[in-house]
Parts: sequence; structure tokens; C-alpha cells
Amino acid sequence: MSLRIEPPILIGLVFIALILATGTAYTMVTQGTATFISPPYLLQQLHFGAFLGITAAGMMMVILLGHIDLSVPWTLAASAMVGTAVGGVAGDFTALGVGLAVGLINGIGVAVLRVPSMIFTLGVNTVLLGLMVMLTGGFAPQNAATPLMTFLGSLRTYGVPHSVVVWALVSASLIFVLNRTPLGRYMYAIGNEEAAAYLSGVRTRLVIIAAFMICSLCAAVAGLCLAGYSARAFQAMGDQYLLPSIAAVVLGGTNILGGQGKYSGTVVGVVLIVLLQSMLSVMQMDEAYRQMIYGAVIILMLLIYSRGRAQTA
Amino acid sequence: MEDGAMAAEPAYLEMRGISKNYGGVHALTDVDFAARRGSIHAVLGENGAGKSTLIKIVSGVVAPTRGTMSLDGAPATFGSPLEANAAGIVCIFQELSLMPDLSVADNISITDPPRNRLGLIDTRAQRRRAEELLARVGCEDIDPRERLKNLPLSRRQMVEIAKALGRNPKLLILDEATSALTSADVKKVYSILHALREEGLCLLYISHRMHEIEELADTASVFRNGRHIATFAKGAHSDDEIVQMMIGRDWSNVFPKKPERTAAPEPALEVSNLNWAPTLKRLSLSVGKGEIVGIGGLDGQGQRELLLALFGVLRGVSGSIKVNGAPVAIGSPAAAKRPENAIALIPEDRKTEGLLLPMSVAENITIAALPWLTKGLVIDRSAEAEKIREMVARMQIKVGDLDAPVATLSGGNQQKVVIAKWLLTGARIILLNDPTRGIDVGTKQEIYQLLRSLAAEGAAILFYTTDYDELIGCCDRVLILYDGAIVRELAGTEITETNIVASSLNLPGEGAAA
Amino acid sequence: PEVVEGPGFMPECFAPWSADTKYFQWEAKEPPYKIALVNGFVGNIWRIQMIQTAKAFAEQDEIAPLIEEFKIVSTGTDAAAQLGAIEDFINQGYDAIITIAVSPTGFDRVIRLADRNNVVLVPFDNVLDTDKVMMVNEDQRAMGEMSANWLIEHVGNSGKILEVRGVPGNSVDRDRHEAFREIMEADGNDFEIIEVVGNWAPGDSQKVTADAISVHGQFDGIYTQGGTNGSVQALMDAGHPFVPVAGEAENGYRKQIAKHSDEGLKGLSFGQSPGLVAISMKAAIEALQGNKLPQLISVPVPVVDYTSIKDGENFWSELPDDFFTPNEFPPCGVNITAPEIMAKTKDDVK
Amino acid sequence: MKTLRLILTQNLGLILAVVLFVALYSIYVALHPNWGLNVVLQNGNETLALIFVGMAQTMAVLVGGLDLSVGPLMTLTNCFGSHVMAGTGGSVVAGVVACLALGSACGCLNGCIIVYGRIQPIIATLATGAIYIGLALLLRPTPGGAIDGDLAWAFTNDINELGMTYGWWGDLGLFGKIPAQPIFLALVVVLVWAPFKRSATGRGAYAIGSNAHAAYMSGVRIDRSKIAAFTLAGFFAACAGVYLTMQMGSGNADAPQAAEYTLRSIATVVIGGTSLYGGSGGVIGTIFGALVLRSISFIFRVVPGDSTFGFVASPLLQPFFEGLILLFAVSLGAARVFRVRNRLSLFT
Ligand SMILES: Nc1ncnc2c1ncn2[C@@H]1O[C@H](COP(=O)(O)OP(=O)(O)OP(=O)(O)O)[C@@H](O)[C@H]1O
Ligand SMILES: Nc1ncnc2c1ncn2[C@@H]1O[C@H](COP(=O)(O)OP(=O)(O)OP(=O)(O)O)[C@@H](O)[C@H]1O
Ligand SMILES: [Mg+2]
Ligand SMILES: [Mg+2]
Repeated sequence: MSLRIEPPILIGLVFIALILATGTAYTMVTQGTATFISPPYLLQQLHFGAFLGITAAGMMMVILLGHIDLSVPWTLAASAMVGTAVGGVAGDFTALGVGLAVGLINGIGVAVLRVPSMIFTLGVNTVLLGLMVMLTGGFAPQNAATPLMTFLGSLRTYGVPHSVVVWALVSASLIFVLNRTPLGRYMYAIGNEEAAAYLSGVRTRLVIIAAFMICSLCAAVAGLCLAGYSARAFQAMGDQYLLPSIAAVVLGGTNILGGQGKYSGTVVGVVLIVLLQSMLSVMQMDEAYRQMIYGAVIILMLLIYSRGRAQTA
Repeated sequence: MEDGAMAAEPAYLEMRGISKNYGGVHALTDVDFAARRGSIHAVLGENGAGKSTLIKIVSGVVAPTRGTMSLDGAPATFGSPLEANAAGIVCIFQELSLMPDLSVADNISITDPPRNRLGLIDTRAQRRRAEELLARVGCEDIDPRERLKNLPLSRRQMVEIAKALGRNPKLLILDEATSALTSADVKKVYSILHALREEGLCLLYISHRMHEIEELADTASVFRNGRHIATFAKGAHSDDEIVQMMIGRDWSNVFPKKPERTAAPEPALEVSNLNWAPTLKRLSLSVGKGEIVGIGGLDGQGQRELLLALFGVLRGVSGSIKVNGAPVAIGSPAAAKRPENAIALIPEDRKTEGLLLPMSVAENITIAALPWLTKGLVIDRSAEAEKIREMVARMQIKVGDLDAPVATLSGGNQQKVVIAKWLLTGARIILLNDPTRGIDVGTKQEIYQLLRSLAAEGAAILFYTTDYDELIGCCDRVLILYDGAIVRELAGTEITETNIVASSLNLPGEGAAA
Repeated sequence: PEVVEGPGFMPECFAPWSADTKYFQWEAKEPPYKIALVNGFVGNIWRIQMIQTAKAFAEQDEIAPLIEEFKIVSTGTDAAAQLGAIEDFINQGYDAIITIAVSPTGFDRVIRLADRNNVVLVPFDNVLDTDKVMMVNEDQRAMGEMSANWLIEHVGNSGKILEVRGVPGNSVDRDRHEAFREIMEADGNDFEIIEVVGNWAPGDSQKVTADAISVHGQFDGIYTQGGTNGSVQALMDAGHPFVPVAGEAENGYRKQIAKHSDEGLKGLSFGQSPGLVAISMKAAIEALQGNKLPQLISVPVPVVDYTSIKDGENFWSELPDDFFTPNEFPPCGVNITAPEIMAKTKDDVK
Repeated sequence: MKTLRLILTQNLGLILAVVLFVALYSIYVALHPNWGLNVVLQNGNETLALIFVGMAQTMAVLVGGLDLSVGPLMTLTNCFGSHVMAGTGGSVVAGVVACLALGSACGCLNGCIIVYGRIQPIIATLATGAIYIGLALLLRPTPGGAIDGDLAWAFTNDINELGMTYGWWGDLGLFGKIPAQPIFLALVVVLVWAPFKRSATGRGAYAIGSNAHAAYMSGVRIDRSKIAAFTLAGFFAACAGVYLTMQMGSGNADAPQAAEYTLRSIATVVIGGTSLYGGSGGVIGTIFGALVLRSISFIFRVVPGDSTFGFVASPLLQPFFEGLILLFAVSLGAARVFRVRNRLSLFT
């Protein structure tokens, strides 16, 4: 409730500044322009960031509960693929429906069957992959983006990509849910101590299912946008979003064990990761060095963060 | 201070000028403390007085902000419990330090297992050792191979004591180590402690049960608000004086007066033929509006399960439950707390079942009542803040910052938060599972008064406790459970210690003939 | 197999890789045969199309009588599982095993076993770094060279070029990249080449292309190893003028060329065809019948550019974008067009 | 009787995994036209690396964490091994030792970052995993490196072939038909895992997973046990890398493969009955977990296409059914949920 900036967010912002500075230095030297801090470049990064941002927003909901959703990649892809296959407005709704359905299944597996989310969602991911192989192989489905997808994913108004607006709306809704509604409070409660939440008369199963449905719905929305951006849906389109979305949530200060974290941190984490990836790509670093720098930056940030925590404690 | 007579023998443990701050909280301020070999030294004080903090410093769990400590004349500082252990300091903490997934034997020899020639753990020797130690504390019934998590809390506490004995302590600290034990077990522990004293150990004993202190302690130190108030020999002060030292105010009449009753109260909760095989058998009871009904008996006779069954936690319960005369089916705590049922449960273990430790005091107070504090989909923040303020005032919860994690409160205040949480839901039927465990006399008194005033307002209270004094002092009627069934109902003057003890063992009591 | 002198069987179909490619001959066996296809990863359309083609080919009138059992398994990206599956089929007594290798090395053991048991093992597409086994592929280096030459032809001998590479560490990526660079960096050329990694995936290609454009400004030409439609999409999104693009054979990319070639999207589209599987199966069947075949069979690279592109012939405007266009190889009797595979199984499933 | 009850109730997860494996593998054996020891050998070859990676994951899970770098670490040691294990005789042995040392060192680094940096294992190893893949790519920008072919053959075969390849011994009859993989596995289990489990450090690892706070309060050397567990995870991952190197004869910095192994390793641990919350279970269960996982894919190779269940193995449905069976296998434990009579016990 206070306006104090949390340490992880602060550290994240510092790192973002560092990345921008490094990138700018690089482009200044190589081509004499300060591309990295030019508005078009930054907007473009936000545009990419939106896909990751929407996915990570959903991921944060389940991480807050102390769970994780490894089915995000193929939930994203399946929503988009089924959506484009159906086509039109019906397709858009179907895509969201696929997201909700996957979330419901994940939620039931985790909350009712009480299979650890780590493994249940992994299985669901494999099943979704199988379903999409079946779909593509059997029916030569259409995969061109629907008009709504194109509108959301690739069009801009006054230079602002609509995806960024979607991300902002998703963020606003989730901030609302987390801070203002009982559901949000219950999510934190379950993340901290499920038994205590249950004994407080919280319908823990429903809350867990809801969180997983939000997560998958976010993945589906990201799928819609991404399909629009790429003009079509394709297999494996979500593969690039799993580990970065987890990393973004954790870099933003959400406890991977659940119960603690602020949404604004996730946004910072997403921007950080997108800019880092972009910088490494632009600097034409070898894949080997890119991976190593990526890993090292994450560790460095977390180390600084945990140092800070150790001192205040 | 009245320690002139004992100055002859040098202190084994000596602490000088010890202070400990947690942020702005002064848990301990400039404390001087000393304890001798061959004596049992009681540490007394209200909740939050700083007792646990003191022993955490002794046992290396936290480092003091200021001050020095010496052991046997040599300066000592411990960076971790491990280092303190190495120096012969063994502590049984308020929260047990046992590993639920390991076997009892593993737990007992966790740091110093017997080894074979290869340096590997000799499991057979370890098992024998566990058997010996368990026998020493009179718990031959515990199989050392059993996983700890399959034991009830009281047995776990005994395992913890066996584990501590196995470490050959020079200084043994018990921080409310007997809070969940039955009186039979407590007796065994006493005799062990006496034997240890004869062996020349230095023992620190923390408990809120005054009679325990009386029976055990040679010396007592009283703390209040993080300060050392006095140290004196056994018998130097009366109980009332000690309690006054602890709470710093006049103290009399622990239990509020019971109301006189002319007619039977209108029943709020009626249970008949409740079965939950194999633990609960054909239980029938009723609790009237304005009535406090106690549940007694030896530990583990189904009391806990009875409360859970009424609160919708158990599956496969048969029998009928009526609330205000209407039959209800309660399938979950969520159903139990609905306004038409208005049932609340103060659970056994406040740390894992009652509280969300890292969340704020405020959030903990309202977590159960949120459905009533919601407008549309949104939490009504001003109403919420208002209710929290009301509750904090009504329960006299000592809290600095309402947004601070509830974990930072002392045990008694945490328990008040749990009760406040349920009062906020407007519960009319209140189930309590040993709510005063580990709570100081001052706070206990507040809780008794609170229960009585709730009853006076028409609430029905079902109150399980291991403390006979509470059953006698607090309850209008007492139901004694034995092996999952109600063997005796005591009312009015029948509620005496002898009757309770006798019925708990399923023997006819003195009033039975009448 | 025995190493023998050429020429081999049906040279118009089974062309040797080079003049010094050796020939193999197996003892003839009586048909019908048990044949297995051990695929790796399945989660992309190329692989699915490949599987469909294999199934369709096995059911063709002239092939079906020769096959007793045709089994397809997909083992994921796990090399050990793929090797295990191949060995399992050898143990089960299969006569021939077709595979797309997960790794270019590490097949020594199954090659030994196949030879001991007289099993014809045919890796294709992702081939092995060995000459002990019969393989079928298109020339990856040729694709790199072709792209470089074509870009030089359309851009000139200098300029700023964007190279979008494939999956790091993969030998196909390495071959295409090295051959491309050799020509581009040869004497007389003066190119500034910006290199990014697109993983052959349209989404990745699009993202890195967009990034590169926003940082490096305008390019004079682009070479994308895969996910080409993504790169072109990024061009259009960024408002970058159309420039010559050399890329893969995705249907979407060819649609883009057809649509925008007069606006300057001069495109070259070459492709690794999923139809390779059919040629590999045919090679295996011929080998089992005792015919001489080259150790390394070269399949011509199907290539079109903006001048030769034609709807319904080398791309299909009604089919999805990810569809890989080249599928038929008439000299080999492989006549399964892209729309056919899709249409066929649609009925099948019903 | 009591003993039996204790053994049964304390090893339910393991027993379930064994039963599942026996059931699935029996189907495979029944449908296989030529099942024999050579098929067992092949199955072992296919499974051993996964078993080792699963064992690595088990170590992290036991202390209540997850190690997302086990796959990358296997890949790194594989690439490293493809350099140092080339050659003959003593230098190969030295190479194997070097690989195991590298893996253990990386595992130890994970442990140190987690313990001293106070970072959650899952996220620390997500980052170090990227670093290890980067290093692997540095060592092997493209696949390659040649291990002596005879060596690769001899050590991934049965006892007979080992002797005959090097002329050490001839045909030893039935004894000689024992495949090498179970022997390697047994060696690692007996020489590394068993002593660890019986050591104070190893039991400390269980204690941490069961209740870290209580373990600390009891004086368990938390740091040492945790670092040891992650070091051992690195060691097991290196065993997988070394075996993969012998099997493939080369190194390949294959990131997708590394990711697949990491994810599958989690599945092997869960199916093997180790609780993801830590503190109970062990590598024996994981071995069966890996066998279950592999048996699922074995079956697809032998299901006759024209039988009633043939459609299951049809190439485009197979990934779906594979996922479904996996989902089913990991949900088996859910049976417990419906037997639970005190809902509070669901939360622990
Ligand atoms: N973990 C939980 N979190 C929230 N609510 C729960 C939980 N467990 C049970 N409940 C509630 O209890 C109700 C019944 O639970 P459940 O379906 O598990 O009972 P059951 O197995 O059908 O038992 P019974 O036969 O006694 O009804 C549900 O409506 C649900 O709201
Ligand atoms: N980790 C902590 N952070 C902040 N404050 C703390 C912490 N631990 C204890 N305190 C505070 O220090 C004071 C002393 O607490 P302590 O636990 O020593 O009391 P106690 O005498 O043991 O009480 P009880 O009888 O309830 O166990 C209390 O006010 C408590 O709120
Ligand atoms: Mg205390
Ligand atoms: Mg029910």
C-alpha cells in the first residue's frame, strides 16, 4: 500500500538503465546513433515485451500461489492455432475458450487431484503438443490471423502498438484483482499457508483453479496478439516464452515459493529481459556468449537483491 | 535481588548487559542473567516479555545487539545452534525442531549418529540408541522406525525431549516444552529433570503453568517488557506476588464468575450420533446459547477430530448436526462460517493453521471475514480498516504497525489475532482447540473473560483444553472423551479435578455414586 | 553393404553427390519389407508434412505391395531415444529404417548393428558426418552459395546485408552460413553483414529482423535461413522498403513474393523439401531389392524466384503459410503435391 | 509384521513406480517379436542417461529445490568429454575423471550460489543452466569430436563385447550377456549414492528437505548438506554426460535436448515417488521413474498397426497418447487424495 519502491524493483530499474547505457554506447560507437534510447526502438521493445509481459502476468498469478505453469508454451500456441483454424470472431472466442479450458484442467489437476503443478502442467503441455500435431496433421487448418488478432498484435494507433495497450489493460485488471478483491487476498494467503487459508473458510480449490485459469487466459491473449503480430499461428510459437516469463516474475521480486510479490516488479522484470535479449542480439554476440551473459545477469541481480535483503533483515 | 545466599558457587551461564532489537522492537533491554549448575532455573514472564529471545541468544539462534555472555567463566559467542550444541548447550524450542519425514530414530540422532567402521551411519545402533532414550522418557510405545509425522504432537514433544537428552547437554533449556503434554507425561519429564539436576546440569525452564514452576524450579527469574525484573529462590515469593511481578499490575481472580442458570439454555449446536471411524464413536452433545462447554480427557481421545468434524474438515462423518434447531450439512470451513451456521474454529497450531505468518496483522485479522467486507467485487477498504481498529482495541492486541507481518508478534498476541479473525465473522458457535497453549497468565485471563462475555452475548462455545484448571474455572459443563466417545458429562459442582481425572481414565468419579 | 563401382540404379533419381561418391549394394531380399521411419521432433509443420508424405507414399499403388509393415515413431529431441528406437527396430527384424538424425554424429553403434543385421539405414535431411551409411539430402552449402550469388546479382557487390541464421550448433545452419559467407566475403565484394539468430522459426526471425532494422536502419538485402515470412513481415511492419530477399520455401513467403514482387520484394525461395522422405523410402526399397545406389544421394534443390513463381504450381494461396511448398520429384516417381497430402488425410481421419 | 507394514507404508511411492514399470514393460515384452537380452541392452542404452539425469534432479528435490541445470550440465560434460575423452587407454580414464570433476564442480557452484547467495534453487539453476549451455556451445560450436569407436562400442555393450573388443576375454556364455548399463548404474548407486545416504551429510539433506528450519535449529550443517546435494547432482549429471559421450562418440551442444532432459528428469523424480516438497524418497525410485517414462515410448514401437489399439501408435496421435499416459502416470498419486479423510492432511 505504501509508495516505497521495493528493492527488487529498484535493482531492476538500475539494471534496465545499465542495459540501455551499454546498448547506446555500442550503437554510438558502431554507427554514431543513440538508437537504444530512441522512442521508436523503445516502443518496439515494448511491443515485443507485451507478449512476454502478458504471459508473465499470468505466470505470476500461479507463482504467487506457490505453483508454476509449464503448459504456457503450448497453451499459447494451441489457443492461437485453434483460434485461427476456426477463424473470424468465433475463432477469437474459441482461442480464449481454449485458454480457459486448459486453465480449468490445470486447476483441477493441481487443486482437486493435488498433483504438484510442476509435473501436472508439464503433462498438460505434452498433451497439448500432441493435440496440435493431430490437428495440423489431420486437417490442414487455416492459420492466418483473424482481423482481431491483427488489430491487437500488429496494428498501432498514434505509434503505440495495440499489444502494449492490451498489456496495460491486463496489468490494470490484475493489479485490481491482487490489491482490491478478496480473490487477490486469498491468492497471497494460499501462497503463504494453504492450510490456514482453508481453515479460514477460504475456498482454496476455487481460488487455485481461478489462478490457473487467469494464467492460461493470459497465455491465450498473448497467443492472440502474437498470432496477429506474426500474421498467423504456428506450432511452437510459445516455446520462447516459458523460461523468460518465469525469470521475469522472479526478477521482479515475486517469491518463487509463493505468497509474496508485487505486480509492478513483474513489469520491470519483463522489460529487463526483453531489453537484455535485444541488446545481446543487436550486439551480434555469439549464441554461446549470449547465453552466458543472460545467465550471469540474472544471477548478479538476484545476488544483489539477496544481499540487500540480508542487510535489512 | 535476593541472591546473596547463592553467591558462593560461580554461575555456569552468565549474561551481562544483553540487549536485542528487532528493528524498532526492543525484545530485550540491558539484561543481566546468570544460572548455576545443579539447579533448575525458571524463566517467567508474560507473552512477549523476551524469554524466547533470551534463550535464542544463549543457543546461538540470534546474535544479541549488545552485551556479552560467558559459559563456565570463559567468554562465549555462538554463530549458530550448531556451535552452541558443541559447547554443550541444548535447547528444546517452543516450536519443535523435528523433521517430519525422517524416522524417530533419525530425528533423535540427527547430528551425532552412531557410525560404523566406514564412517557411515550405523542404523541398527541408532535404533537401539533411540529405543534407550525413548525408554528413559517413558515412551516405549514409540517405534523408532516410525516417521515422525505420523505421531501426535504430544508424542513429538517427548521425542524432542529424548533427542535433547541424547546430546548429553551441560546446559539444557526447555522453552514451553511441556505445553502439549498430558499430565502423565509431564510427571515423567519432571522426574527426568530432577535426575538431571542431581547429575549437576544447569537447566533453564520456561513455562506459563505456575504449578509446574512451583514443583520444579530452584530459582526463578522474572522478565517483563524485555527487562529482567528479579531473580529469587524458590519459596521467596508467593504465586500472586510472582504474577504481579510478571504482569506489573494487580492480579486476582483468574476466571470470571460463572452465571447462575435457572433453566437450560436454548441449544445452538446439537450433535447426535456423530461417527467418524475409527476415532469418533456415537457422539451426542449439545451446546446452548450462552454456554461454555468444555471438552476434557486424556490427549488424543478424539477431541481434536470432534472439533474438525464439526467444522467440516473431515470426510466421511456420519450422524446429524443441528444449528439453531435446523439440520445442516457442513462440508467445509467455508460452509461452516456461512451466516446461517456461523461456526468458527480456533485451531490447534496457530503457526500453520491459524495464521498467515508473512502477511500483515491487518490482513490476518480480516482474511476470514472478507466476504462481509466486500462491496461488489471489491474489498471495502475503509470498512476493513475500521473493523481492524475495532478488533485490535477490543482484543487489546499489542501491535506497533498493523502492516507488519503477524510473525513479528509474540505468541499471545498472535493467538489474539486468530480469535479476532473469527470474531469478525460474527461467529455464534465457537470451537476452540487449546487456545491458551503457550500463553501467559495475563493474556489467558483476558481470553477467559472474552469467552465469558461472548457467551453472555449469546454465543455457544465448545472449548477443548488440556488444562484442568481451565475446565474447572471456565466451563459451565464438561464432557469427558475417552476413546472417541463421551464417557461422562460433568456440570456445576461436579466439575472437580478428581472427577475429571477419574473420568478421563474411564473410572467412576466421586460424584458417580450419587 | 558392399562398396561397389557405379553407375547406380535410376541415376536420374538417385544422383550421386559428387563424382567420387561411392556406391553401395545390399544382398537382395524378397519383398514385402518391414520399414520404419524414426523421426525426432514432431512439433512443427515441416515434420508433420514429412510424416504425411511418408504415409501417402507408402500407400501408393506401386509401393504398397512392397511394404509389409510401415511404422513411424517420433522420439523428440533426445538423441539417446532416437538411437534406441533405431536399434529396437533392428532387433525387431525390420529391413530398412529411415531417419532424420537428431545429431550429425553418434550413430556409429547403430550403423554397426545395421550392417551386422543387413538392415538398410537411411538418414535424410539432417544427415550424418560419416560415409558409412546411405543418405539422402539436398546440398545445404549449395543453398548458401545460391543465396549469396543471387543477392550479389540483385544488390551489387557492396551494401548492407542482414543474415538471419538458424538454430545455433546445427550442421545445416553451419553449412548454409559458411557457404554464404565464403561467396559474400570473396575478393571484389564489400558487404557489411549484420548477423542475427532466428532459429528457423518465423516468430524469432520476425523479432530479430525488426530489432535489427530499428537498430541498424536500412538494409540492401536479406538472407534468411528459415522463417522467411517472419522476416518479410518485419520488413513490412517497419515500413522498410522491399529489398531482395533470399529465403526458404514456406508457402507464406511465396505468397508474399507473389503479392509484393512488383513493389520491390524480389525474392528467391529455395527449399528443403519434406518430400525427401519419399525419396529416402524409395532408395531403401530399391536397395533391399539389390540395386546399386550412391552412398550420398543428392536431391536437387527446388528453387523459384519472383520471376518463376506461380499459384497452384509452386505455391498455394489457399493453403496455410507454414506449409512447405516443394514436395514432388517426378524423376523418382514421387508425385505427391502439397495440397494432395493435406486433402488425402482429411478424408482418412473422418 | 509391523516391520513389513512400516516398509510398505514408507515406500509406497517406490512400490507404485515398480508396479507401473513392470506393467508397462510387460506389455512391451509381450508385443516384441524378438525380445531378449540384446533388447534389454538396447533399452538400457536408451535409458541410462535419463536415469542419471533423473538421479541428479532427485538430489535437488530431496533438499526441497529443483535443478533446472541438470540437462545443460549433462550437455556441457558431453561437449567437454568429446574433447578430453578422445584418445585411448589411460587418457580416456583421465578424461572420464575430468568430466566427472567438471560436473561436480559446476554442481558445487550451483550449491554455493544457492547457499551463500541465498537464491531459490529453481531460479539460480535456470540462470546457471544458461551459462552451462553457453559454455557447451563454446566447446562445441557444432557437433563433433571423435571418441575411439571401439571404446564407444565396448562400453555401451555387454560384458562379452567389452572383453572381445579389447581381447581381454572371450565368450563368457550367459554371464557375458549381461549388459554394461545396469553394471554402471549399480556401481554409481553402491559407491556414491548408498554411502551418501548413510552419511550424516546425506541425512542432513533429507532433514533440510523435510523441515529446513528445524534442521538448522537441531544443529544440522545446512550449508554443507545442501552444497553436497547439489554437488552430487552435478556429479550424476556428469555421469549422464559421460555415458552420452560414450554412446554418441561425440559432443553436441544441443540446447533443446538439454531442456527436454531437464523437464523429463522432473517427471522421473515424481513418478519415482520422491516428494517434490523434499525430504522423502530417493534415487532408487527415480531409476524406476525413468524406466516407466521410457517404457511408455517403447510400447509405441511394438504396437501392431492393424490391431485394435493400433490407432494409439499412429504417428500423428502418438505424441498425444504419450502425453496422456504421462499425465495419467503422474496423477496416480491422486488416488491418495480421495482416500484422505482429514482434509487438513492434503496440505502437508
Ligand atoms: N481444499 C479445499 N479447499 C476449499 N474447499 C474445500 C477443500 N476441500 C473441500 N472443500 C469443500 O468441501 C466441499 C466438499 O469437499 P469434497 O468434494 O472434497 O468432499 P467429498 O469427498 O465429496 O466428501 P463428502 O462425501 O463428505 O461430501 C466442497 O464443496 C469444497 O468446497
Ligand atoms: N523476528 C522478530 N522480528 C521482530 N520482532 C520480534 C521477532 N521475534 C520476536 N520479536 C519481538 O520480541 C519480543 C519478545 O518476543 P519473545 O518471543 O522473546 O517473547 P516470549 O517472552 O518468548 O513470549 P511468549 O511467551 O509468547 O513466547 C516480542 O515483542 C516480539 O514481538
Ligand atoms: Mg516464547
Ligand atoms: Mg462432496
